[in-house]
Amino acid sequence: MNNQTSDKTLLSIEDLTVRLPEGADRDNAVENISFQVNRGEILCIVGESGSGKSVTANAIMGLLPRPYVEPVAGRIVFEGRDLLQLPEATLRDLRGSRVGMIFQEPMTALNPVMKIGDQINEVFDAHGKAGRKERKEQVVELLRSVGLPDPESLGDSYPFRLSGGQRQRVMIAMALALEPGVLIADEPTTALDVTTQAQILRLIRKLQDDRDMGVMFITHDFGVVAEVADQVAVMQLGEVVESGPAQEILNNPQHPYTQRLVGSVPRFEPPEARGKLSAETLLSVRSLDKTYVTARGLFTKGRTVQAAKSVSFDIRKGETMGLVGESGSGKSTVGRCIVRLLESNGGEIRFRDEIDLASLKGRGLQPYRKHIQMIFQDPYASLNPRRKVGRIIAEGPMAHGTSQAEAHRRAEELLELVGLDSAVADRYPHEFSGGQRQRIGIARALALDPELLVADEPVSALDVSVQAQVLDLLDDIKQRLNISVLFITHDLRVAAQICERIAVMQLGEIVEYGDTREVFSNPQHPYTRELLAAVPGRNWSIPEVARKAVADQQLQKEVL
Amino acid sequence: MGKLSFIARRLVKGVFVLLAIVILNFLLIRLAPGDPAQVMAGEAGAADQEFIQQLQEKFGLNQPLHEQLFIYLKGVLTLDLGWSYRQDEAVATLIFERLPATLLLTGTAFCFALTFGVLLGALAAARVGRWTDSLITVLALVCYATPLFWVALMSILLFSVYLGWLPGFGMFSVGAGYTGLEFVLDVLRHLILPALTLGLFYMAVYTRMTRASMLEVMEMDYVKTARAKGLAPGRITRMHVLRNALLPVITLAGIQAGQMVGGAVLTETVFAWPGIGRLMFDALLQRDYNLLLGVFLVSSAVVVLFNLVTDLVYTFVDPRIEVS
Amino acid sequence: MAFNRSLKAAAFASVATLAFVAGPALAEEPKQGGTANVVIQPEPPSLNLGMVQNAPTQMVAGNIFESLLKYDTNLDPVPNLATEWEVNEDGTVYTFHLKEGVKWHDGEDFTAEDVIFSMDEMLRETNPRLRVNLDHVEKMEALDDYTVRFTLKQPFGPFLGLFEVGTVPMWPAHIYQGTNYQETADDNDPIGTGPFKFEEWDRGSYIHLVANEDYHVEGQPYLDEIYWHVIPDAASRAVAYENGEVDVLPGGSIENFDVPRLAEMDNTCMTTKGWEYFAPLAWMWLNNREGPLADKRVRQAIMYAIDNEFAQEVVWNNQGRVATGPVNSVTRFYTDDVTDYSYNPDKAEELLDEAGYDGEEISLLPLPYGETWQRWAEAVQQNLEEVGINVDMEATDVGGWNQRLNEWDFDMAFTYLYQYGDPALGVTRNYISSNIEKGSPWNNVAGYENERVDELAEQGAVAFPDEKRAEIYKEMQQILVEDVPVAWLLELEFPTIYRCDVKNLVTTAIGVNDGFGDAWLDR
Amino acid sequence: MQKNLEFWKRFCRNKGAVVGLLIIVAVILMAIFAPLLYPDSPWKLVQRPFIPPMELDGYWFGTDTLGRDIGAGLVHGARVSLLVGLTSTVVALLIGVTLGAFAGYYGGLVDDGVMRFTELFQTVPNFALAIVLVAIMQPSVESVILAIGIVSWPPVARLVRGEFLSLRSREFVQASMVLGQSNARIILTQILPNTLSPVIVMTSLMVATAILLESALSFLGLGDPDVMSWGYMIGAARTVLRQAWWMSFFPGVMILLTVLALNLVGEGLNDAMNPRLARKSR
Repeated sequence: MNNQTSDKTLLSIEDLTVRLPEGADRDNAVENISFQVNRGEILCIVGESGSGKSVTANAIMGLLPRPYVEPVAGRIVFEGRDLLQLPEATLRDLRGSRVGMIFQEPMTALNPVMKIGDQINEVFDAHGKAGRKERKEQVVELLRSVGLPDPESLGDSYPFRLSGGQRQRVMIAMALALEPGVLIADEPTTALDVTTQAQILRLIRKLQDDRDMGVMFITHDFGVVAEVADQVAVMQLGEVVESGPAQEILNNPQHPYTQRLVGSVPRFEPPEARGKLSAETLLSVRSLDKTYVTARGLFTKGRTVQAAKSVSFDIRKGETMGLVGESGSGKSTVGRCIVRLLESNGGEIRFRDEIDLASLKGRGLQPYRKHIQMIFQDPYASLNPRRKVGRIIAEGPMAHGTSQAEAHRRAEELLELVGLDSAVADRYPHEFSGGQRQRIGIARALALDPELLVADEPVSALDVSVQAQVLDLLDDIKQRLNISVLFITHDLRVAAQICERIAVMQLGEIVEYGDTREVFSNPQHPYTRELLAAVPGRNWSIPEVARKAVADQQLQKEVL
Repeated sequence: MGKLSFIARRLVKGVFVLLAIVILNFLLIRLAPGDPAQVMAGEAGAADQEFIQQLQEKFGLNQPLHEQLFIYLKGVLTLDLGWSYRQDEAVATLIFERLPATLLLTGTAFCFALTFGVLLGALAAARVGRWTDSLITVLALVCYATPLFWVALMSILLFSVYLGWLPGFGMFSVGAGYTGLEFVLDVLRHLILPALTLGLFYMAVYTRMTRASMLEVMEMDYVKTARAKGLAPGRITRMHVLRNALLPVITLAGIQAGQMVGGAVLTETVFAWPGIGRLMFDALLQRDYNLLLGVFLVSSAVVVLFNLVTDLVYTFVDPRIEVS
Repeated sequence: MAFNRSLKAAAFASVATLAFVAGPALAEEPKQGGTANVVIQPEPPSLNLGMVQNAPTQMVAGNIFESLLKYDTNLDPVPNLATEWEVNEDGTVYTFHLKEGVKWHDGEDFTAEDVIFSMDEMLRETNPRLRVNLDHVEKMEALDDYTVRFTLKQPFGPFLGLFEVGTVPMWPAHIYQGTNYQETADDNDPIGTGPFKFEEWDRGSYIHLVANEDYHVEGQPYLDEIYWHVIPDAASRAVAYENGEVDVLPGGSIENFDVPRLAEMDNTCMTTKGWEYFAPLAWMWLNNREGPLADKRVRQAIMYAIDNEFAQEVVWNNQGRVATGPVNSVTRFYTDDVTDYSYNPDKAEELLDEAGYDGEEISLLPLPYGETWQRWAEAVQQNLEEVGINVDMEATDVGGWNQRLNEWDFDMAFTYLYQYGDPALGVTRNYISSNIEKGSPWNNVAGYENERVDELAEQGAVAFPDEKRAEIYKEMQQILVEDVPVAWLLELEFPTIYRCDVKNLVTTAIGVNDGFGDAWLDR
Repeated sequence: MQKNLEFWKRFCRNKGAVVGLLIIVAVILMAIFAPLLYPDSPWKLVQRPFIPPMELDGYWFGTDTLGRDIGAGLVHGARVSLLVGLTSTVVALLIGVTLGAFAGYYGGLVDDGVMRFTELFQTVPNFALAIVLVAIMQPSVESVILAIGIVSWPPVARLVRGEFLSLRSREFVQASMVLGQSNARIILTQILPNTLSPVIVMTSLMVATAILLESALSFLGLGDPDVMSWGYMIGAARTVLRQAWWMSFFPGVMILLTVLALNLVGEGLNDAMNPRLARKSR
């Protein structure tokens, strides 16, 4: 399509193939890929995990772990030179000065034992730019330009004093110190909260504009693409399946894979109300308090953090109640207090209007455990790697007195209920994909016939296409078994899709609480408004063609 | 302010740890068969019940155990480590006569081990997979797996007996009457073999640890950042990899430096080095309770002190550690 | 009529010549000056010879302190602080004439008052071994400043053998009399009359003695100073000698296996002399009280089963002699006219069968004094197991060993004891029933009881003259050897190794313990 | 099955580990077949003393001070060194895993108490403590094992505590809690099996250290006098080091090889059980 270079082109990847070591799941990390990054444009590389997008970025920067992972064909042309042919020393000169890069994990991307100013200074040092005095000013200027507070003294701080968003700003400042022509951003906002993400995205956009840079922006999130991209290249299993101007791809995707990806993005608008809500309250939380005491010892007094402040809400029978907030808002704490993984410090957790769970302990709690079950976030951490899947699901009933044979029989049933073959009961977790594991996690939670499921970010760790399937499953089960769900998430798109009502949490408190549609359409609290405004791509409506592609696929699967 | 109160808190904690150690050891040692009176009576070549009782009375061993403990603790709290029955000398005097020798030996061994361990480890990590790395790794493994006393004996045999290059025992040439610089050189000559022998094992430990730690740090995101910044490999190794890789090495070194002081028994025995490790061993065989307890207390105190120093060093090298 | 000292000397059984003792060195003129570097092992706890009697203390402090007499290698008394002595006819009154002009290291005169203080007051309290022997003395008196008279309750044969420096060291009355010397003597600054003065003690490293300029023997000492080096490891001690860092290795300071090698070195001499007074005898305590060892036949079987010649050749590298009974052959009144227990495993098995030994486990405690003793125990264990005795070796350290013996908690246990030249001083104490008492590893630990032996021991001590004693002790030895209260092993020798240019080092029956006054360096 | 195969593949990628494993297997075989190789007791006086190696048929390793066969000692010593090494490690594991599990699982004051206790043991110099313990209990195989076990558990406790702390907050453990499994069940069936990898790696290194400790104790004369161990052999040989180098040389080499091999295997296990390195190449 537009694979021709023009004089706007800064960086051009031509038929690049990167080989993987023997024993990997495929031969080449990327195969025959081509795309260009143009001056003044942001190119988004979109793909799910394992699509080879990071390898491409690292290949450009010469950061591949050679000789294990090695470019074997193609060219990477930058400012007229093929980077793959350059000697390491020359390449080093380009890195940091002509090509800058920022990474996904701002928490670990900065050297913890070095002052921020020094780390930025290193860039000048390495490329022999600017004198001592100028540098100092330049560092301050840079820190200011990425919108960091108190830039004069920040240079003397260590990274641990900064939040994730601030660190990412430092990374950007560092990458842009020598005004490179191209900035490569490898999922730079994935680890950030949604409001922070919005700020960073704005910042990158602005800097790119100001400096007329080319940006290669790697992401898995079409929302983000909609927010920043000028050009888009979609990658699947090491190949570029579709590329072109952002508006084209977003609104009229051609390739089935692109269609599927786009179609899997949850709609931002909450759906019309589905049926009537039961008025019966299953669980009511009243004035729940939870204070963490850290690092307490025999000789030291701990510090306290109040994670939940007088939290109150109800969950009705058969509803999905969303608990929404950014990291540190206390939403997980509340969830864990309800399943009694954490001991609350005050307040009531009244179940079926008959018993205060918060007052129960040890044996007294045991019979109530089974009524409230939990689904966890990380499909890789939530299953014991040393137990067979059947056993994992059967453990719950067995702990409540069911015989082993009966529990295993039930486990097989449940596996089928969550869309897996009952024969997999004899396998170990590591033989399953993330989505399958999450299904197993759901089966485990269902094994005790609970009345309430606490789902703590159950889809955040999944690729977007899998995410949609798991959400569907969850919704389906809820309807079929008429159970209630407390759905904890940071993702407002997901919340919009699945929750009948939501509660928005900030710093341990519920700031807004109500019907999902109402909260979305008419947010009362400023924080809620901020949160909604930060959702990437909120003004982009997902094209029908994509929706249809997903639905077709679903249908196909069911027919098969 | 923050640092001071931090030190104070750690010191108080250290004192509690030491007291617990003293009580534990006090009871432990009394479990051993025989007491100093019996040993001394035995050595006298002829002894009877009366003589033993006479000694036991003199040493206060006829009092109930809890009273002995109480008396001892009272002494310790006023920094009085008691009297060595057998050596007929204040325990503190005996220990502080010997402590400098041990500190010299272990200090030298430690510096040697740390310097070369880190250097070799860093070198191996920088050349990972190449023959330099293999050589260093094998060398470190062998040093790590060889019994210390065996190396000690072999080195005496080789360097002292056959080659005659270095003295094989003692801390200085007795009776040579060296003074000033000559004396210092003489001590240094005596120091080489024991310090090297003792240091070799620890060197191996630090080599392995530095290497492993560096390899781990090399995988860190911030090292990738540094490369993306276009820094030269040498600078990345020095400023980013080594500095972070040394943190666990410092922790380990801090623990071991303290432990070394009490743990140099073997080296001190083979090289006739007049330190407290040997003092302890002799005191144990002679059931010289107070002396033994004293050595334990002092060497444990050294450990506590080194741990404190390590923590302090840490607050300087690792800004993440908050002192307040 | 009083016996004078030459008469007395003749009364001793041995007839060895004095010339042999003095050796060829006498022919040369001693040279003045020089430093002797000597090994001391282990480090002595103290140099207060009056308070502490262990071996290393004796070895160092024997050159600082002195007693009234010395003994030549035939155990004949030689004048020292006493120039002459007389004994009355029935052997109950001993009169000593002290040397005049003897000075303590602090310059005070040595007088009879010091003798009385040392023997009547101080040593009675501090030396348990001497205390028993002094019970024979009815009174001690200073007749004048330089004459002391001892009146005995009855004759006590070995009395003249007591005045060895380790047993009866002279202590300065002017310093200690009237003080609580248990406390005041804590300072490790010993004041004696000996040829060397205490200079410095660097604990863990060395003890430094310097020549006493005012020593009472004309011209002596020849050496300027002595360094006693503390080297805790036996191999290191051998190396120190090889490297020339020390000149003298007193008996027992290196492992036996090193002895031949060092002895072959240039300018190296070796002597086994200098231990006659102590006459160490090694044996295995057999607990006579219970179990298989209560049966005399089992004990005899053990004697037959042990290959002492192997131990002498291999374990002790040809040092020492196979013991024939309770008395060391260099000790007075020794007889070899006793049952012969030469190595005979068949006989041992026969006796075990006869006794009906059923393989019951018998424990064995080695002496925790280093490698040689450990090897020896291992060899004996093999000997015993070969005739079918089920031996369980147990390990102890010095503290544990002492306690086990003090509490009689053992079946068989290695030991060795000094005999102090006379059965009444160093032999009978281990066999008489009145000496069965817990709390000492040096009394009748085996628990052997025999009325006749008790009787003979009592008679032997007080009989007079020596012919009568010899007869009594012969019968005693015969009974003991037949009964095997303990399993005698070897008469030990501890060779002193020294540079041949250290002259006149070993001239007395206690060797280097008081030898440095005479010694000189031919350099 | 497949998992095991993969494990071995990863293990075998480390050549040192394979060599180490071969040595260990050889030593173990030697220990097992000791009574067949040398039917006589290793204490038996079989020949004249001080026969150098390779001089007399049948006594390839020479004889010692008393005329005992060094070869017999080496083979029988393997049993003791391994026995002491393994059992003392088991003792250390029992103490360390129990304490570490409690501290890590229950956290809070339990954790604090246990860690202070552990600190006590880490503050007292290890080797000195081992010496004192053996002296108190009097030297025997049991006391040596116990003493080595007692001084070696703190690192295990710390490791297990760390693992428990992190595993405790892992979601599958939390899931078990929510399911209502008992604490004992969770500790034993959920967490403990998942701490095995690092513990196994540590175990191989601890056995090596225990063998070294045992030899050091024997060197100081604190070994069991009834059993033949390599440490004892060196201890007994050091006085005749110069007359009979072979007496300490061979057992020294055995210790060196065994300890080295255990360390190599430990590294191999580490590589095989923490396939992080393998993953990094992706």
